[in-house]
Amino acid sequence: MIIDQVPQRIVPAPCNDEAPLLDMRGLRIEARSGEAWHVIVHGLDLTLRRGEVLGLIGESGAGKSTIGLAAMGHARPGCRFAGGSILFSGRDLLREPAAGRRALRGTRIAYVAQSAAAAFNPAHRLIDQVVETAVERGGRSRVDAMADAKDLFRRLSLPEPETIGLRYPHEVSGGQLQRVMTAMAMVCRPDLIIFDEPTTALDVTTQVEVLAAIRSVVEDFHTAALYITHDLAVVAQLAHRIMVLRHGRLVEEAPTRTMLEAPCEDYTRSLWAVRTLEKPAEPEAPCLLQMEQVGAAYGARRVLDDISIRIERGRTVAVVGESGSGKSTLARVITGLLPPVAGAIVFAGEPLPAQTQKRSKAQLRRIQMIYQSPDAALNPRHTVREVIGRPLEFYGGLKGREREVRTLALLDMIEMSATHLDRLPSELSGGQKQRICIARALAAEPELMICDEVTSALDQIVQAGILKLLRQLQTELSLSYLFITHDIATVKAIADRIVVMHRGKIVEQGDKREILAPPHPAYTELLLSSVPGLDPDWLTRLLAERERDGGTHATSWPDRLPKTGNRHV
Amino acid sequence: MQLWLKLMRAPLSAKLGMAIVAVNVACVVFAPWLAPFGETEIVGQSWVPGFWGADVQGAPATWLGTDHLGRDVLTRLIFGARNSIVIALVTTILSFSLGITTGLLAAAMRGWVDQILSRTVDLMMGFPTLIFALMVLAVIGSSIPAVIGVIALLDATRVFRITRAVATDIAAQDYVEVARLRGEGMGWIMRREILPNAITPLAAEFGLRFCFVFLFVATLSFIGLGVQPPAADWGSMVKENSAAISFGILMPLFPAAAIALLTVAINLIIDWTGATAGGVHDDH
Amino acid sequence: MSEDVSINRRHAMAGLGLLSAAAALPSLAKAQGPAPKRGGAMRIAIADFATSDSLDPTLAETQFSQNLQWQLRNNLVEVGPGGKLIPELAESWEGSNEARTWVFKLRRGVTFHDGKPFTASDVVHSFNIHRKEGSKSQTKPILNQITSIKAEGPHTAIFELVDGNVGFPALTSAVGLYILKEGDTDFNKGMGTGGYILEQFQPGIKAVVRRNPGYWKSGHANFDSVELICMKDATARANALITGQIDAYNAVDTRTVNLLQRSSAIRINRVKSKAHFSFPMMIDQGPFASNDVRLAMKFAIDRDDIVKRVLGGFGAPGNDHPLSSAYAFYDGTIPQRSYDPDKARFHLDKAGAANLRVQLHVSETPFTGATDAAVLFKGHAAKAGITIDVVKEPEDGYWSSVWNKRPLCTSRWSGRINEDVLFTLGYTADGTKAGWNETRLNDERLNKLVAEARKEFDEGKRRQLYGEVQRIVHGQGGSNIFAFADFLDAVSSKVTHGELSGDWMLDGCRASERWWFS
Amino acid sequence: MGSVAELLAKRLVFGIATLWVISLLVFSAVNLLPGDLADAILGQGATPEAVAAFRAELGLDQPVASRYLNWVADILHGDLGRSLANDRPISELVAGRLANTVRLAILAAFIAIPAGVGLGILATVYRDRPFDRATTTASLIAISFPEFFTAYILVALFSVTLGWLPAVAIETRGGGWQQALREIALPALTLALAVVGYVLRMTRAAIVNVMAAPYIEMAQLKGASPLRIVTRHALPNALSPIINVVIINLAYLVVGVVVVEVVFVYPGLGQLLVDSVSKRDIPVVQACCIIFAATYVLLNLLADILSVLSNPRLRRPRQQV
Repeated sequence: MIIDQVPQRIVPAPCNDEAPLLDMRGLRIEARSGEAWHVIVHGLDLTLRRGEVLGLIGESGAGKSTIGLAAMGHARPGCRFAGGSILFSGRDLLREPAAGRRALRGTRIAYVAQSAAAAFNPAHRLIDQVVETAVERGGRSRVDAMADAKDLFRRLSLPEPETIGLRYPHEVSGGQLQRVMTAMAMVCRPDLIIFDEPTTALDVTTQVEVLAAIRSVVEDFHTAALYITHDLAVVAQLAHRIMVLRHGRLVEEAPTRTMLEAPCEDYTRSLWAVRTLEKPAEPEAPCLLQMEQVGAAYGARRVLDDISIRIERGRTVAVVGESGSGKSTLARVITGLLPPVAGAIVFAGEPLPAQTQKRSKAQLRRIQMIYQSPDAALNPRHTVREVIGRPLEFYGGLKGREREVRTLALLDMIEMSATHLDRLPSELSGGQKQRICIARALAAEPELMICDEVTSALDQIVQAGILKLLRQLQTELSLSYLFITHDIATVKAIADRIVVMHRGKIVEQGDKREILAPPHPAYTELLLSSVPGLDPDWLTRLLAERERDGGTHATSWPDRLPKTGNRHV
Repeated sequence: MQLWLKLMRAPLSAKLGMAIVAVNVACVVFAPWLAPFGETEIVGQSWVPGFWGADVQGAPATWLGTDHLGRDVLTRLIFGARNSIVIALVTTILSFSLGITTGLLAAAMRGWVDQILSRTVDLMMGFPTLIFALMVLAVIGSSIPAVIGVIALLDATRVFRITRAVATDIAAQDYVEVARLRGEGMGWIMRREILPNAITPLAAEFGLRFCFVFLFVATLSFIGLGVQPPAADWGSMVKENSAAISFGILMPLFPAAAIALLTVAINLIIDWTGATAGGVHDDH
Repeated sequence: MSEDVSINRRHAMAGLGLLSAAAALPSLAKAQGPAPKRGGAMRIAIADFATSDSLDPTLAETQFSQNLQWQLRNNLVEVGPGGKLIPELAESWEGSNEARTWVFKLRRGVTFHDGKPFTASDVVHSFNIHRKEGSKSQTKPILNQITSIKAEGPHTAIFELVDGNVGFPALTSAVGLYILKEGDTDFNKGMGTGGYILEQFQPGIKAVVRRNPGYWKSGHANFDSVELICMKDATARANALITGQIDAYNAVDTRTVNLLQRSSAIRINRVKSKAHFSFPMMIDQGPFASNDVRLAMKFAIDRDDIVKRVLGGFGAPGNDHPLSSAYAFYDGTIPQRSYDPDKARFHLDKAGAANLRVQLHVSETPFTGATDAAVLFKGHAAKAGITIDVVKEPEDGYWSSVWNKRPLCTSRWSGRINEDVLFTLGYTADGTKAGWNETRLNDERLNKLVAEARKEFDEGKRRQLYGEVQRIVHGQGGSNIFAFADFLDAVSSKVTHGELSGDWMLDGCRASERWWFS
Repeated sequence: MGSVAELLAKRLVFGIATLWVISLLVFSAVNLLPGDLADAILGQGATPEAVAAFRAELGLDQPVASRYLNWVADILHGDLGRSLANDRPISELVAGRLANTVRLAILAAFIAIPAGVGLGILATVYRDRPFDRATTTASLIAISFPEFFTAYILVALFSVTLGWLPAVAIETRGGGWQQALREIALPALTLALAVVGYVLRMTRAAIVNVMAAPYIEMAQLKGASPLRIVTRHALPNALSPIINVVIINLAYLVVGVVVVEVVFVYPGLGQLLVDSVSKRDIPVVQACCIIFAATYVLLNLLADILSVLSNPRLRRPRQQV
């Protein structure tokens, strides 16, 4: 156990007297789009002292990752440094020759990437990658470095610390990989570690473990860190100080507690916009879709078991669960892409044919689906006009002028305009793309919309917009939603009923208020308690609580569920 | 206009490539007007040097000298561009039509259609290309349409594999699932959903396959199955005159250089369009 | 040569008239030099070969196997330079009974490679291989005239013929009629009486032979060893000779002849041949039934143009009959037919066949450049108002499915041993039966003339008879014979030889036996 | 390793099926060609009588199906049969030539593959620098020269002008292996030049493809040198396509060298096959085609196995704990 008897976290104040470890002055970075270069970081100043953890927070496009990489003197292909200085313990990385910069990397400045699964080389064993820098460039013996790595594995509470390094990346779960990567960063005892969204790709239950592990080693070794994230609640658990960035500019900078308790800027507040939404309770309504003891399988592997769900007209059922819980499979079963092996689905009083091909055009029209990633769900070669126009033509037989009028009406409904008609998806923002997906679904005049993680790829403020839009459409058109998500905040904002799923089974289901209020079954409890709170002491308190409740389950849940994070579908 | 701007901003290498291709296209279109002599006109002794040996007595005024029958090499090159490029182009278009259609079908239908098509292609690829061509041409006779047909068929197997690989990835995209869920037919899915997104890597492949076809036609000419005399094509020009190389005569280098230049030019353009990563150019 | 051999001169001379035959062109041929020298390893590259080559004498032969056969084996009679008959395993011969009975006296003291003495029963055996029932031999048709072969003692063989044939001794010099050892069935062992013994034979790759130390011909088979190497590519052959990897090769690419001649280390042997190229018309088919149409076609071709452009000038224009000046009874008095579109038009109009349109079937199988020749012909004929559609046929299977089947196609004839064989096969009713008469010519007078000449011992009368035959073919035949090709061999200047024989390339396929290193 | 064995078994079964179908196809194709062996060998002198006699001797008068079945029966007894054309055992005809073909392929591969992969790696290390541009352009030129022309140029240069190497590979007797190597040098070099360009370009493309992966950026951020990034971090993940292109080129070196064989008078299988097709010598054609197809099938199998072995994900599929 790494979290010992510290009930209340004591933040050690970084010493102010010594020279800053990292000092960026007027940093300007440009990126190329087509033939032109435009500025993406506008003269940023940033100071980091030894042992200090600085949180960088902002939405996508804020330039936070670019700044993180700049701290290592690295610019991604298509980016370039255009001005300013980056002093790392007195050396200006921008004026240092390539070999000099390289000498610092890995040894004195280390990097922990967002997706450990992608950032580990699939061709080599973990231990070889962990000790590579120490052995090749740190001048340490392999035996020594390996012993150290194993010690770090132990400190980071990885299972089987002696042998886990012998595995290949694909043999280790996402949360564990993220900790191995932290060990890799640590092995040379760097002065500075850049954490670039290290927990974003993880399930909430796993995220807790990784956060705890990172915090413990950073504190143990008194390492300075830049912690980059879009989630304020997460960064609040680690950072001494937080900088809010937007469009490559500083919005606000303050010590963590100050930032949370009294943000100066409205923008900062909008970063937790979704948390403030809550759908009021609604009365019961007639049933639209009923699943009775449905089971599904990929080949011999059973992925859904005994699923009974009821969706009412004009209401929202939220399905929550971690990755691998079967919630997306549920959507495939309803749409007929994965015919069930057991049970029945009744839609509007009629049994629904199991396979998509067997369903009538009308049946297909009445159930529409919206996907997690609008990028993947929109054909990059089709304009908005084609995307929305096709279902109008296909189902409604609308042509020419009629179709145009209806398309414009739909665009208006999703708060977009005629100017977008001839754009390709690549010319739209993420939120706009998701709205187009919604419009395409609406064009079919459906009764049930299946929303598969529709907001999880979006920034908070955009999420809030989409959720509001969906709620509004529901009231106007009396739509039913099956809302699949892993995010409890979203659930609160949109759901009437909640279904909690785990390993292909329903753990618990019921009215939203009922489910969100204790007592919960153990799994629901774990899921709900792992959602970070907007409170710097949340993690400390949670760990202490779990410790008190008999201990081991806090850290061992993810290890007992090795499949999380690695979906084999 | 946008296209023009894009072309103007292309790197030097791509511009060079486009210039060479433009010259070749001009030769194809305007051969009779560009060529100083007739295609089969004999203008002098065989293998008379061109501009580098203008002082040789009795040499006709030719830029690149004469070939083994005393025909003007420049003229033959210009007319040869016609035969070589048109044959290669028609063949490539044919092989792509066939390969793309079957490849898309395999990717979109999956299941047994995919199995049958893929296994057939595997089978065809297990057979040495040149030998296959030789046998088929022996059966049906070596006319230009036959050569085009045979090469197109052989090449279509390669196009099939690439199309299938690219299209299988695309067919797994959500937007294709959206179309399936909407109830769209297979034709629409292949044509409107998958094809437009597969076209970039396939276009890159088109350039490369065009070059390979070009070389293959030249090789067939070498064996005596390609373009028949007295029509000019670059492959046969190299072949007919290659004996002269051993005697230090440079003439066969010109058609060979023409082949190389066009190949390099096309690849420079492909490199620029940046789609090179799409292809699995797995053979010759 | 062969000064130790006595010939029954009367019959040899009278029977065949040896005055002309293949003549080496003086400008290129090497004059006869000093006596042959022994030694050295000879390497000859040969263009015409097949992986199916074998030493089975009944199978059709490529130049490669023919050269190899004559390294290993002898005939009864050999054709020397100038078409002269030279006694080989037969010391002399005599015809009697109106040339129906032929007695061959065989050479004594000749042994096979394994030491077994050569006797008359070997001769009987060797001929019967071709004659036997169900034989696939191509020589069978010309041996059908034999009614019996008898051995009279070990050194006399007697042939009885159906009908008189003064040219019979010459026939025994034919390709395929090698003398094998009696009882020898594994032909590929190469057993024979020849100047070399087989060491290695890889069909389609090469053959290696070493000198037969006990060879009976003096001054022949001078090399210690000879390697025959298969080389299809003309450039490869030239390169190999230039770089000294070989000492001689056949079928020189006409394009590079002049370039090769620049080198002092290389000599080009140019020999007039008997081989002709033609576009045969079947006279019993369609428009070609009219002799005016045939004449129109013959006037509508520019022979000189084809000789120049297809043969690179290494050949001679043909005159619509199959004899070249390399044949003994070539009639030079027949006026050379030349390109005359107006005359062609005249004959067309006469036949009422203006705007004639015919299909010419062609492939490169008969000879390299056949397509070129056809395309040139098309151009020439267009000026006479004849439209020729050139139809490309596959090279494989050309002889079996196009030649002798299509009314107008492309053909090549290698030289034949004498006029009798040539005309009998190619132009008589018997030839039609044997499947060789490609024009279906069936002229009573011609049939009679050929039969008469066959029995005529008097040379002057034979010349007369064959002269008329040539005129008939020239005037009424369906053969549009436009060219005779020269044989072109390239040899290293280290190689010496006597007068060259012109019935085949490489000194009648006997270079290994006749040449030596200087 | 279970998956490897399973894959191997599956591919092997499919390979054998392929060979069988190819033998069937080849047999019917050759039978479809106009004319048969008797016509082809007898040529212009193929009188009906001679052809009929020859056919009977060869067994060509038997029905097609029974000839095929006889052939299959012989094969199952391990007997490749005899050449129809010259009655030599096919195993004897083929063995020497196969050895020649393989010898040439191996030498060419020894030159081309290390050179192609090595230069491809260097081109990625110096990506977009002059070295990269020079090698990629040179490789294009090498690819775009017809093989026979490369051959003639090499001969003109190394044999005719410089006199270093023999112009044709005619197995001069004596001289030992050095002489043998000298004779095979130019054909091998010609083939190598044809192949090296592909291998180089594919190696480069495969590595460049991998260079966009996050773990390459990670390696940069760990401070690895460019050479180490390419060789240690990128190359192992690009092995599968590289193995594929190498194997396909190996197959090409075995089955696609007819032209080089002709130009250098090199007695390999390709010429035998072409010649046998034109002579309609069906048993020999069958044998050659089966050898070629088997080469292709086996090499592909090898490529699959190597790809699996080079990829830990496939080599060690994740066990369900």
